[in-house]
Order: sequence, then C-alpha cells, then structure tokens
Amino acid sequence: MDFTPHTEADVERMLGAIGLADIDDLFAHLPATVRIDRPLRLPGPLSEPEVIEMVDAYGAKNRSRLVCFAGGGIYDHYLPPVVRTLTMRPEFVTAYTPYQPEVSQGVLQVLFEFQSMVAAIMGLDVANASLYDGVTAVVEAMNMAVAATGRDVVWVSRGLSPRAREALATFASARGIDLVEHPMVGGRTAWDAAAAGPPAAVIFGQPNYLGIIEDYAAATDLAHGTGALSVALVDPMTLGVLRTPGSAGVDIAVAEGQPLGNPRSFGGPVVGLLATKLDQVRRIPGRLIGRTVDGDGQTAYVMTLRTREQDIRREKASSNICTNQSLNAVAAAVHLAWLGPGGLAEVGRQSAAKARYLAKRLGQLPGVTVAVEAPFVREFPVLLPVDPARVVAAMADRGFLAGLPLAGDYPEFPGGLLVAVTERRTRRQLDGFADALKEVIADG
Amino acid sequence: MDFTPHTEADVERMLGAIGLADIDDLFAHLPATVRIDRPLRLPGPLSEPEVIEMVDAYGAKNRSRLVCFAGGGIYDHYLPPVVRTLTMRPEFVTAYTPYQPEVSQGVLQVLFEFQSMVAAIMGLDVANASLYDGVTAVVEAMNMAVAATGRDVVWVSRGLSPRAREALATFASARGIDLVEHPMVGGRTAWDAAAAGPPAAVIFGQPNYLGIIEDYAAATDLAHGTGALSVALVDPMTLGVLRTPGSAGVDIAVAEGQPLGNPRSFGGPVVGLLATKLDQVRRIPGRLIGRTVDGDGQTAYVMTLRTREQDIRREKASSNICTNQSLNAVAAAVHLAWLGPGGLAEVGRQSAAKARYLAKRLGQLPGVTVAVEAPFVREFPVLLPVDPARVVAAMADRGFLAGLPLAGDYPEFPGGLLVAVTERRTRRQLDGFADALKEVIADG
Amino acid sequence: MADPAGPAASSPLVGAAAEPTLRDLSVAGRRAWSFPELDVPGAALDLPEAAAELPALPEVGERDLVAHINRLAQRNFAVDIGAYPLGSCTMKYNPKICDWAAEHPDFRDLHPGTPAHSVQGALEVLLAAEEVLCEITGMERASFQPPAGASGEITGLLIMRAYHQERGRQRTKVLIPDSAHGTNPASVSLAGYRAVQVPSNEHGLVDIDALEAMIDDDVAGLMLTNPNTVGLFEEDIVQMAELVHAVDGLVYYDGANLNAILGVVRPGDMGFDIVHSNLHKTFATPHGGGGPGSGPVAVTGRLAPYLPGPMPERLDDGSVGWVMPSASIGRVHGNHGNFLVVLRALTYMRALGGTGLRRVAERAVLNARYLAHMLSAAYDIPYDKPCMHEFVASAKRIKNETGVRAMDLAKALLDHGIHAPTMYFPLIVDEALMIEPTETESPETVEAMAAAFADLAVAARTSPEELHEAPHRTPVRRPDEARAARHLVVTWSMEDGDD
Amino acid sequence: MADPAGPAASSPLVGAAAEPTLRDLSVAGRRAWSFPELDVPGAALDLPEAAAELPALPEVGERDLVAHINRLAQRNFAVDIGAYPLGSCTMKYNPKICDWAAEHPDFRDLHPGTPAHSVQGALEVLLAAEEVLCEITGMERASFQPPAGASGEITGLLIMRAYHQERGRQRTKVLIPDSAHGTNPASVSLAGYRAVQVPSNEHGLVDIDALEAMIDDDVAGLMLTNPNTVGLFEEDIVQMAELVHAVDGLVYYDGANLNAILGVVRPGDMGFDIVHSNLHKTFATPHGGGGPGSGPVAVTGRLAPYLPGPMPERLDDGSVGWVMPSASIGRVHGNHGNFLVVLRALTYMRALGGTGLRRVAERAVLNARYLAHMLSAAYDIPYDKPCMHEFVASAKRIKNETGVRAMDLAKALLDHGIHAPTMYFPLIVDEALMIEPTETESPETVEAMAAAFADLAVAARTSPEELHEAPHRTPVRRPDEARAARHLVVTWSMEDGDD
Ligand SMILES: Cc1ncc(COP(=O)(O)O)c(C=O)c1O
Ligand SMILES: Cc1ncc(COP(=O)(O)O)c(C=O)c1O
Repeated sequence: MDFTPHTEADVERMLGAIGLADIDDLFAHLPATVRIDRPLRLPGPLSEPEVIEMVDAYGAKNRSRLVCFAGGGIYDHYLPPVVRTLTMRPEFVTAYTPYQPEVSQGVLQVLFEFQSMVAAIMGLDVANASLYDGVTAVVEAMNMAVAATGRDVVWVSRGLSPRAREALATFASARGIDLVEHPMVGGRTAWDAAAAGPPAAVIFGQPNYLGIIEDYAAATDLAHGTGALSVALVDPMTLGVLRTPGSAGVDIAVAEGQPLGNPRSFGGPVVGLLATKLDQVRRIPGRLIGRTVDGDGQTAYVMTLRTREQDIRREKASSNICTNQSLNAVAAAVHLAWLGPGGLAEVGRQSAAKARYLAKRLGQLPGVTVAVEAPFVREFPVLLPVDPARVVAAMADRGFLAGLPLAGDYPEFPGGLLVAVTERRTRRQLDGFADALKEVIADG
Repeated sequence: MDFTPHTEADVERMLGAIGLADIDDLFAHLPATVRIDRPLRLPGPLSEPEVIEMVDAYGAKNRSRLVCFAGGGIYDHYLPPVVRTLTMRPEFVTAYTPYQPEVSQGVLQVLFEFQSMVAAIMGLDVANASLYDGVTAVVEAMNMAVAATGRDVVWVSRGLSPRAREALATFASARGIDLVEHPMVGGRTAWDAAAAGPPAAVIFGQPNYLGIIEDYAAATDLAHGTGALSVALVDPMTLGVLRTPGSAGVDIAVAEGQPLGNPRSFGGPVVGLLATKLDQVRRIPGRLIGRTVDGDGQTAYVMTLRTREQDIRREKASSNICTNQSLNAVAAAVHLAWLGPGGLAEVGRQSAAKARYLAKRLGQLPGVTVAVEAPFVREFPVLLPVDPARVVAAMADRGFLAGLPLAGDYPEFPGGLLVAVTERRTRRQLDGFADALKEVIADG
Repeated sequence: MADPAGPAASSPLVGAAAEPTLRDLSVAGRRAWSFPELDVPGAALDLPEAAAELPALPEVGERDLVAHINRLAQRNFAVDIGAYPLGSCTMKYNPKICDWAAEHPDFRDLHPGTPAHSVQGALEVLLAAEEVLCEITGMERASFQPPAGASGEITGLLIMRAYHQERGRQRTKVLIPDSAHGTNPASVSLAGYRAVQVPSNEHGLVDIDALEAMIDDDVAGLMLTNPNTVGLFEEDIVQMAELVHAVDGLVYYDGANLNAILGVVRPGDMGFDIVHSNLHKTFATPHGGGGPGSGPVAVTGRLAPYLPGPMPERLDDGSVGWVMPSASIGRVHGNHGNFLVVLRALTYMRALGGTGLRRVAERAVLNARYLAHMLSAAYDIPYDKPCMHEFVASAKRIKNETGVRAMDLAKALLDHGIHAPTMYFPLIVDEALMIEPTETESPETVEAMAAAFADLAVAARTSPEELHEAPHRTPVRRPDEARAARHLVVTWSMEDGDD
Repeated sequence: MADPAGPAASSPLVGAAAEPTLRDLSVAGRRAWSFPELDVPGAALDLPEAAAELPALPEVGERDLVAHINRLAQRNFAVDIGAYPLGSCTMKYNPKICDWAAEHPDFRDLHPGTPAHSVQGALEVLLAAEEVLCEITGMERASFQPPAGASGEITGLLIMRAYHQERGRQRTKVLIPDSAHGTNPASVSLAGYRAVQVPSNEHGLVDIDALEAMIDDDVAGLMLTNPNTVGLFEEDIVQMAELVHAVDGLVYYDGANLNAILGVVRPGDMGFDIVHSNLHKTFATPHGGGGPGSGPVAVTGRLAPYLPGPMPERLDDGSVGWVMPSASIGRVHGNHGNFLVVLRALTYMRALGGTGLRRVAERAVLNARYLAHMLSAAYDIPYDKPCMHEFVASAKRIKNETGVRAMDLAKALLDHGIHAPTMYFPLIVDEALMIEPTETESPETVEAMAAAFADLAVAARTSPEELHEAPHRTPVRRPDEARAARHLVVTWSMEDGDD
C-alpha cells in the first residue's frame, strides 16, 4: 500500500521547482559513508486484504475468548459499545496535544471533565489529564513525594502490586532513592514504624495486590506522623463501595484506569490516574487542563500550570512525560459518565457479591482454601493442591483464564492463585469455573 | 433499559404544568372501549449486557463464515474498513431527509457525488439518490417507461433476475400492465419481435441472471424499433470491464448496488441504483439532489425537481417512494471513490479471471459441466449430477456457500447451480471449493 | 473565511467555504484502492461488450477521501448533535446498542440466498420481531419484506385489492383524509385505485358525517393515520371502521409513527384490518439522512394468506423455513426486506419490554403536550383537542401581523441550536409548524425549544427583516431552490448554469 | 448565537456557545448505565472502609451524553479534517486499516497476564515488530515496554547508566544540543545525570569544536536528534560519535521522528548505540489528542542485556516465551507497553514494506523542501542547509517591521483552514515557526499552505491589528492562559475565580 498521494508527475514537478533532477538528490548532502544503497530488508509491501489476512492469522494464535478471572489491575468489566463509538470520533483520535485551544476545545473540555470525575471518585481536589498506566503513576507519585519532602527514603507495602514495586526499583536507584519494604501479615501490611527513615512517602495498595482491604488509618497516620505523604494505588471499580482515598487521608491516590472505558488490550494502551490535594498541584506530572475565559468572555479550556512541564521547564520539570494517554482518558471519561454514581456502585456491589459467591464455592472444593481470612472486595487468593501454573494451563483448555499464579511474586504462597471477579461474570460462569477447577484438581 | 431521560420528579412537574394529576390522564380522551388496561405481553425488559447476550445467541445459530460463492445480485466483494468508518459518522446516520439545506450540506453533497458517480459508471446523464434495491428499481423503471410511452405492455427477458420478474408481476397487474416474457436460448435472450405489443419497455439483465453477457444491440435496437425504452439491470462490479449501458443505447439502467459499500446484510439494507437520460429526468422516482447557490453566491446543494414527489404531487407523483436508502448510498459513494477507475476495473478483471479459473476446474470434475457455452463475466451456471440443494447443504458442512440452485426458477436446468466469484476469493479457496465439490459429488 | 483557503476551510469549526467535490479533488494517477496481485492465470478476457475505456470516476487517495467525507459530515445537523423536533418524522435518539446489533458479523455477513438450515438465527429474529409487532398492533401476522413505509402502504393496498378480487369485486375508491401523508395517495394510485379525500372537521378530525356520505360499495377501503398528522387521536375511529366494514371495505392503519399508542391502544382493537409501521421511526433505526427504513405490514388472520412471501414459518421439525402464503400478492422486495433494520427493532423492543414501550408513549405525549402548552401563549394551536406525540402550531397570526412566515421561523430556529420543525404540512393548516419533540428529549430541552419559539415570536415583531434573512450562522443560507430546478445540475458533469 | 440557546448551540455548524459540562447537564436520578439483576446471593457486604455515600459523579442519560461528546468532538481540529503542519509532531494521515487492526478482538480482549502458551499470536507480533524496527535503525534488539518517547528516553538513559555502572564508573554528565526537545533534559535529570548543553553553530548544527572541548571521562554520553529539531541533518554525526566513543561514552539517538531517514540512513550505521523511536509519530498511530503512543528502545548487541524485561524470545521448542535480559534495568511499564500501538505499527510497516518506507522518507522531505522553497520569499529561513522532513522559518523580520509575531501568524493560519505550526520552538531561533507538512499531504495542499503563509506575510503589513486579533472564526479566541494559572480551576468543583 502507499499512503502518500504523490503521482510520478507530482514528484517531477516538485523536484523541478526546487531545482533537483532526481529524488535521491534530496539526500545528496548526507555523508555517503552512512547512506544505505540497498532497500531495507523487510517483508511486504502488502495490499489491504493481505494486511487483514496477516492480522487475522496472528490473532488466530491467541485464545482471546477465555472467560476472564485474571486481574492484578487489568479487569474484564462490561464496556458499553457507546464508549468506543464516542471515543473513536476522528476529531479525538487524530488530534495532537491541544496546543491551540481555539481549535481544541473538544479534547480540552473532555479532559477537564475527566480530571473532575477522577478527582471526585478519589475524593481529592485535583487530578491530572492522564499518565501511562497505574504502575508508572506510582512512580510519579514517589517522585512527587520526594520533591515535596526533600527526603530520599520511601516506604513500600509488600502488598503493593509487584509490578509497581519492580518499576519503583527501576527508577529509584538512579536518583539515589532507597525503598524500604514493609511485610504483610495475614494478608495486610504490618507497618514497621521503626524502619529506616524518615520516609518521603508511604505507599500501599487499596485493596492490595491480594485483593485484601488495607487499614487506611494505619498507613495514613504512619505517613502523617513522620511527615511523609501517603500514596495509595486504588482499584477504581471498587470506589462505589469503598470510601474514597481522600476521605481516608490519602495525599496522592493513583490507579490503573483501564477498567474505565478501555478493553484489556494485552495491558496497553491503558491509562494511569493520579489525584492529589490542592497543595501538591504544582508538583503534578503531565498535562493539566484549566478553565478560563477568552477575549469575548466566553468560557474556554486550556492547558495550565505549563511551567511544571518539560517543554518549558526542561531539566527542572516535575516529570519528563509529554505524550500521555489522552484518548484512553477520553474513553474513561465517557464510561464514568455512563456509569454515574449508581452504576459505579452497582459494579462494585455486584463484583463483590459475585467474588464472595465464588470464594465460597472454591473454598468447598477438596484441597482448596481461600489463602487469607481478611476481608477482600472482588479479588482474592486461593491455595491449590496442584501447581497453579499447570492449573491455569488446564483451565485454559476448558475456556477459562483462571487467574494469576502468586508464587513468583510471593514465594510465601507456593500454591497461590489470585482470582478476580467482575460484575460481568454470570452465575453460570462462576459455577462452571468451580466445576472445571474441581476436575482439573482431580486430574492433578 | 430506558432511553427516556425523565425522572419521576420531571414527570410530576410536567404533569402539574399541564394540569394533569396522573400520567394515564394523558390518554383520558381516548375511547375507553379501545384503551388496553393491561401491559403488552412481551419478553423483556432486558439490560444492555442481556441484549448483547441475546443477539450473540441468535447469531450463533447462523453460519455466517461460509466462504461465499452465492450471487444473484448480492456479492461478497472486499469492503475496506474505511467505508464503514466514514459512513457511520453520526452526522450521516442520525440525520433525517435533508429538508433544511442550511444544515444538511453534508448529506446533500455526498448524495450529489453518489448521483454523479452512478451516472458515470452507467454512462448516462442522470441518476437519483437511491432506491430500495435493484429489484424494486426494475419496477420503478417499468413505471417510468409506462408513464413515458403511455403503453401498458412490457417485454421482459426470461434471463432477467427471477426476483425482479416476481416483483414486476406483483406490481404490474394492479395497474393493468401486461408482462410478456421472452425466452432464453443458449443462455441468452431470444427476443421475439412479433410478441404482443407495442411495449413500453424492453427489460433485460446485463449480465443476465445466469451470468451470461447479453447482446446489447439486440435488446436496444428492438426497443427503439418499437418506440419502447430499453431497461437494463446491470451488475455494477462488472462495469470496469463491460461497456456502460449508456454507451450501448440503454435508456434506463438500474442495478443492485449492494457490492458498493454495503455488506451482504442477509439482503437488506442494500441500495438500488437508477440512471437514465436527461429527457427522462422529470419521471425519475425519489430524491434528486441538485447544485445551486445561496443568497451570498455560495455553492449549495438542495433536493430538486420536488414536484415529481409524493409529498408535493400526492396521487400524481412519479412514485410513492419517500424514505429510501440514503445511508447505503453514502457507503456506495465512499466505496466508489475508494475504488476509482482503476479499482473498479481491477475488481472486474480479477473476478472474471477467477471465475474462468473456477469454471475450468469445475468443468473437469466427473459429471459436472458448465451449463452454457456463452461467455460469462463472473458468475456462471454448472450442471451437477446430484441434487444441487443437497450439494449446497453438504458444501456448507465443508465451509462453503456453494451457490444458488437454479431448478426452482429455471426447471429447464434441473441440476443447475449458479456459482459466483469475486476478486476476494483466493486461489486456495477456489481449489478448495473444487476439491470439496468433488468429494460431495462422490458421496452422491 | 480568509483567502486563500486551506483544505479544512469548509469545516464549520474554522471556516464557511464550500467543500470541493471529489471530482474537484481528483488528480490522474491518485488512488486509494489496494488489492492483492491476481493469483490465477490472467490471460486477456476478450469479453463481448467489453469496456473501451476506464469508468469516469474521480481519482483520490485515502487521505483526501477521508478528510473530504469527515468535513462534509461536520456540515450536517443530526439527532446525535441536538434536538430535532421535525413533526411526523419522529427524530428520537436511537440507542447505540441497536447500532451494535446491526453491525454484528453473524448477521451482517449473511447472504440472503443461504439455505434456511444455515440461517436459523436470522429466521428466528424475523419470527420474534413478528410476534412483538403483532402484540403491539393487535394483528395476527406480519411481513417484513417492505423496506419502508411507502412500500408497506402499497403492499397493504395490494392486499386490499387481492381481498376484493378474490370476492370478484372491482372496487375503485380508497378514502383518505385530506390531512394524509403524501405517500398515501401516491400508493393508492400505484395500487390502481382512486384516492378520494375525506374532509377534516374544525377539530382537526375526520368529518364522520362526510365520511358516512361517501361510503358505498365502490369503496375498497379507508386509509387512516391515528393519531392523525395534526397529532390528534381520531376519537370516532370505532364508528368509522364499522361504516367501512358495513360495505365489506377494509380499514388501513398508517402506523408510520406508533410512538403515541405503544401499550395504550392497538389498531386491531380499533377495528383496523391492515397496519404498516415504520421501524425507522418508532423502533430504533436512525434515519440515515433518508433511509434505510423498514415498513412491515401486519394484518388480521383472514388477510394473512395475502401477505407477500416467502414468510418465515416454524416447521414441524421445530426449525424455521420459508413458506409462500396461499394467496400471496407476491414479492415486494428483492430479498427479505431490510433485515438488519428488523434486527435493530427487535433489540430495541426486547430492551424496553412491554413496560418500556408504554413509557415511550407516555413520555412522547407528555413532552408534546408540555411543549404545546408552553407555546400556546405566542402561537395559535388551531385545534382544541389534546395532542398526542406531536402537534401543529400555526404562524398565521404572526404572519398577518409581521409578515414573518412559518419558513422564517423555522430557519431562525436553527440559529438557536435547534432543528427546524416540519413546515407547511399538513396542508389543512395555514403556516403550519408541525412539532414533535419525541420522548428522548429531556424537560430542559423541551423548555429550551419553548424559549426559542417564544423568542422568535417576539423577534418577529422587533426585527422581522432579521428573520426573513435567517439562518445567520450556517455555512449556506437559503439556497436558491428555484434556480436549482431551472438550471438543473444533478451531476458534476453537468454545466452549472447561471442566471 | 441567538439567545436563548438550544442544546446544539455549541456545534460550530449552528452556533458558537460554550458547551455545558456533564455536571451542568446532570439531573438527580438520570442514568445511562444498565446491568442485569444480581444473580447470586446479595447479602449486605459490610466491608471495612466502606463508602458512606455514592461517588460524586454526574447523572446523565445516554442521549445527553452522546450529544454532548459529539458536539465537543466537532469543536476540535484533527488531521482527518485537514492539514496539520505542526513541526516535530509528524501529524500525518494514519491509514484506517491500522485502526481496524487495533480494534481486532483477538488482541483487544487479551489480558496481559495470560500465559504465553495462550497468546502466541501477540508475542509473535512483538517479535516481528522488533525485527522490522532493528532493520530500520540498524540495531540488534528492541523493547516495546516504553509507552511513549519520553519513557523511551529514560529507559535508554538507565541503560546508559547501567552500562557505566557495570564498569564501575560514576559518570555525571550527558551532553545535549541546545536545540533538543524538552523531554531530553528532563529525562536526563530523572536518570540521575546532569544535562550539559552543546551549542549550535550558525548552520543550525551542533558546534563540533565546542562538543570536542566538552568531552571528558565524566561524560556518560551524548543525546542527539538527527535530523535535529530545526530539521537539519547533523552531517558530522560520524565524527561526533567517534569523539564520544573515544571516552567510552554512549551515543543516544532521539528517533521520535524517523520519517526523514527511513531507508535512507540508519542510526546504527552512524555510530549510535541506543535509539528510541515514536511509533505514534512515524508508524501509523494517530495522536489521540495527546496519546497513547509507544516509544520502543533499540540497542546494539552489547547493550541488549540491559534492556527492560521481560522480553519475548523464541524458545527451543519453537514457541515464544517471556525472558528477563541478564542485566536488565528492570520494568518501565506495568505490562508489555502499549501493545495495540505496536500492532498498528506492524500492520503499517508490513503494508509499506521496505520500498514503501523509503517512499515515506522521500516524500516527507520533498514536501518540506518544496514548502520551504515557496516560503523563502516572504519568511526568513535562518539556516542555509537543505531541510529534511521539517524546517524552521523565522517571523523575526516580519515582527520587527510590523509588530506581528509568530503567534499572530500561527493563529491567523487557523482562519485559513490550516492548523498552526509549532511556535517558539526550538528556542535557538527567534519567532520560530516550525513547519512539518508530512508526506501524506498532496502537492496542492502544500501549495495551499504556502499561499496562506504568503497571504499572512502581506496581511501583516496591510492589517496587522487583524492578525493580533486572530483567529476570527473559531468558537473561542485567545483564551486567557495567565488567568487560567492565576485562578486555578482544574475541576468543575473548584469555584471559577474572577479578575
Ligand atoms: C404518516 C406517515 N405515513 C407514511 C410515511 C412514509 O414512510 P416512509 O418514508 O418510510 O416511506 C411517513 C414518513 O415519511 C409518515 O410520516
Ligand atoms: C524530538 C522529540 N523527542 C522526544 C519527544 C517525546 O516523545 P513523547 O511525546 O512520545 O514522550 C518528541 C515528541 O513530543 C519529540 O518530537
């Protein structure tokens, strides 16, 4: 295929106008030693129907229709078609970052509404216009806390997503930040007030990676007692049934926003949410949309507090983020509006009720126990009598994505499998899952 | 689900404003004898996820992925995704007929471009803004010819689509129009100049229903010799390789436009095309878009020659058509522009070459013969040694929609199967089809 | 817009320039199409009647094509942009879930010639939709072959004709109220009947005495819209039906707009024999700028044998097959009608259920009644009967006092961000503005309509000339329609004539 | 627009009113959501940390939500509407077939935690894309974990750091030209390095003598964009790389915009060790109003062990699995990066093939060179070297003579139906207008850009005040950005402050 409109005659004419004889002359001033005198060795070109054939062929090698019980930040919630329909408007899809507000009010206002709704569900003052994902949002929160406190130690719950802890490790060392891990006891963080400090931040998951509800006060009091910022990685789909992090004293709340408007997408593109208190607004990473008026007094939206950003502040910027996940934020905004207060509550209520139902069913299977006593919301760890990796493989043959094995991240749970439930799972699927698991375990 | 925005409070308030106490009072003035005092006995209501479940369940009972060799007006050509993307813009999908040109320039201009491109591929002066489908377009053409000539006899080739001949019969009798059928010999129409007449129209298919190329001059000379209008039902996807009906002297060319921009859709919605000469323009049925200027001299498009239409002319209208197939016409326009001259020619060339290849392969199978000698374009009849209906069923089990049995429409071809080929069929599919057919025949 | 204009100057966001046509954008050698190389022997085809040259189509690349169509879309108003109170057109919001259904590959990619055993799902959809439609209309059987309302009308009238013919009668007249939609008389003519107008009375209803006087045994039937096109319910409907039945005529219900009666009254209970309805008005198919639609015809048991065919039927083996009704009028569409539109309608009817459909009627009427009430101060509402889902207001008084016509008011409404109502229809009301808010508009939106209309009534007095010039913000304004007909340019190959 | 305004008054087609927010549209009790009844026992949950009240979200029905978002979309410019010559942003047209691929259910519905055996197709896509990217850049291995260019930069710099650390060095400096994109210095700081600016010479290229003087063994590496941000090719690149390598520093290629060099030159052949590229600029992912993107990092063989992980690898059994590189810097994204963007890129790269990618470079440069040539009459082109895919023009002379600034010209361009170029970047050029026509614009469109710019140069002299006021047709004009920062309103719950 060819997406350049130029005909040979066009090329001739244009070359003539700029006084060149041959198309290669465009590159005559490049050092001959580095110019390549051969075509790139690549498959293709393909016609459009052949491209479709290729993508279908790759796709056929995926089991994309497994009934999903995997979570860990990415969930299979119901996504109404209207969200894609609206999000895929070409005016959103093919616009750049809204540098020219006169012709960008659409993107700007939707992102303003996104910020407003994210701040609302978090119970905090302000939110930014999106980050890459939940895990990098945790890293940005760490950087905010370090900048805010001038400290270089960060306390991290072992219950925080292992992926987030890995990313923190990747970015902390280069900047000389020490990460101190606090253990879990009975599925909840056992904070050690005597750990090396003082910390810039106290970071935990709510619910934590095992799906267990942490004690908010334990973390936020600890943080505030030491003058640190409390940072919570929350599950947005539980915010209809759990109190807001803001109301619980969290200073920076971050989240993996995928379940809001975005398909699982093999993990990307998704969207990171970050909300905080007004006093931290000048340390917020990335885009921030503000409301103002234009010359005629007309309401208008613009990117604001730009001096935080890399293109203005360069090496002193609050973050290096530039391109973010705007289109995914648009999808999240549309989905949040579709859900409204009642819908978000219903998602939480049904997911939790169905998770309990499944946990009960699984707990009755021979050799299977729910790993911890502590209350969970919609995701929970079970201990299996058989190697979870083998169980997941066998369950896939039965049409289920059974969950995420825990042993790799938590050796303390050798037979552990993390099972997630959403409102989308029907009772038939829950019962089918339990029955299939029973068979698989029986087969050993 | 509920798509009315009213809350109970809204309803209260509004009823109060108009002085009513109860919502049922809105209907108090209706005769009590006919008011129903029970809810309608219907399944539902369903939530959105349940609606999806229902549609998926019905869909699962269709074999929608059969490799398609059926034609007869509806074909499986390659439909580029860009056509749907553009056609489904909500501004096209959710607009009414463009009665207010000031806010309808989008639909009006696309339909003007549709008319222009349809006229171009037909080689005629003017085209309308769409009819229901190809078959009803034939009926409209008959009515135009009757109005133009004041005659009440119409000559019809037996090679014309049986569906079109059935529809002509449905509508002719009520208006006292006699249909005279002209036989086929060797797959082509054997016109009988001595048939009862004089005719208002001479109607034939090009290619005819068997896929055979008719002799244009035989039909048009006959028509013009008797002062009738010649009417051809053409296959738009062959117009890149066959001459235009206009250049061949056809007065009214009609077509099933489905392959232009529209999926097979179980036969509807599709789109009927109708093009004719300028001297017939005031008899054209349905919408016609014209170009003009507005008060500021700005180019503008409007519906024109409205006095032909039912809302103005009422019982004297050229047709009763009102709602037509605009959105399908938009899709056809986008697809025609995507194809351009080269693409339409390539579709015709490849479809024809592949049809010949398959006909050759099938002709080599034991007991199978190509039914007629005469040259075809991309669809052709074969005679099978086994009941075609049974063959089609057995081929479906092998993943093919083998074609359309002929015996019902043409008893003279008891073992006949009409096989259609498009550019989309790969050599692998063509060979697979031949191999599968061989097996099926062998199994009897 | 500033000159010279860049490509996007026709986008209302930044300009008001005319959008060039594809032919203006065409450059020899450009292309969007892309196919694999031919993978079978491609010897010269040497076909008879072969083309001498390539089709005269424009040559554009994908990039220019995409931008062109997107810009054109932005130049069009639509329900999904804002309120569209176009009377008799039922421009309600249609749920996106129904669009999803119509795009479902298990239906979208079906060939109509697929044998019944391989399309049981599609046939069951037709049966299920038929059941719902019959319960709503109080009829026995329904055919979905008619692709639109007008097609439903001619189908129903051919059934009427077949009914009388079988009884050896050559009746010639079909009675139609003077307020009838234009397709009614047009369909009557196509069916070989003569349309005879029944006058309306001062209440906007059929003058039943006049009707009675017209009844004789040359009357094949009566064709009626109820609620009629002025939005009023024909209260004497039962008597009217009896009058027609007395001469063994048939009563036809134009149910293009069922919104107002869903779950309230049923044509069958009122004495109707034949009912067509517009799925594209009442049952969740957006209008697509003029289609596609679906105009199913439902009939009483005794008329079922005349329905067009083939019809889907549940067979003894439990599967669904195609069966030709015993006395079928024949085929009225090339395939099975606009099937995907029927699928949309079924999803909508199931999503709402009986209670939801009744709610549609209640709120459609409530919105109309509420709006009529708010307008009655500044506009004449010619009839004293309470309206159903729509109503007609007259600008006659305003015109007499200010010279501002219904057309001026309709155009000016566009400047208020609301689509114009239907103008000058029905013909029995001077300076008619026919207004249908529909049930999917919120009270706030209905109030915004009322405020805009009120504002216009004032403006008609304060600045009539401004209204004569309206609209003021749209990319084109009052195109010259007379010129369009005089200097006919209906393809880009025709020379633009000039005055 | 006329008051009172109806709902669509914010659609540029009929009005210029502000669009209300969802909060303005919210009415207690409205809803769009719809779920089945709970089908398991739903006893009270009594969770700890339970919510006391419902989330403070707006309440709107589907109809109002749909119209609201559609109206907002119409208030936004986009490539699919018209030309968007925004320098350094590569706002080219992206083929719809790539959108189709990104929506493919076999990929869209995959959970990232699915074991490798069930997602072989996805892993093969990653391997295939890696191969192509390595051939294009002349590198050995590449990671697609970085979700955008800036993320690619920090990833590359952490690899640089790991390289030196493994060799027991604590280097502190990374050299960056003064023309570098803002993300470069920001990333350098995040990587724990100090960014040291290398000056440009009068040709707009890196001053190689100044560079040589800065080289010492405290230099971890050099970070370079080539073609640089003024659109010129760094002709001394080979020597520069040698200078840095001489102290065992690493040379980093900011390949955010590869358009100009596809199939022409390869960073690897120029001596670069680390390359990030932006799939969302060069490889068919539209920009989405600010993302998502994908910023893969490709490296030479010796640096492959440091890449983030896990990486997809072909295993002995022929399947593809996840493997952690031996000295990996660790994880930089929660999952596998923006996978669907990579899928788009692969479809694009395959559709074009080697010849097609070279054509992209040729025509991107041809369009830029042609436009620069046409502009040179009225605008200063500060450097004498031939440009690559983009160029910088300076409005300095115009400003001095007329007071019209680059900003005025950029805004006025909108009134011509063309998006504004990048303004005031790079910082080394006064009144910079950075212009990138891209290869997907036709010669006619490029000529329309030239005509518009020429018109503006004239207008600057004839009617400067009109340009100070531009744009004139857009729904809002020159919003007060200072006020936005002074009276911060970043959510609808914050009080709008007033001056
Ligand atoms: C009352 C009435 N009858 C008949 C019709 C004709 O229906 P259609 O446009 O689907 O042919 C319409 C709609 O235009 C109508 O409003
Ligand atoms: C030269 C250059 N480098 C780096 C970047 C940053 O890339 P991203 O916005 O994807 O983070 C960009 C684009 O903004 C760029 O143009």
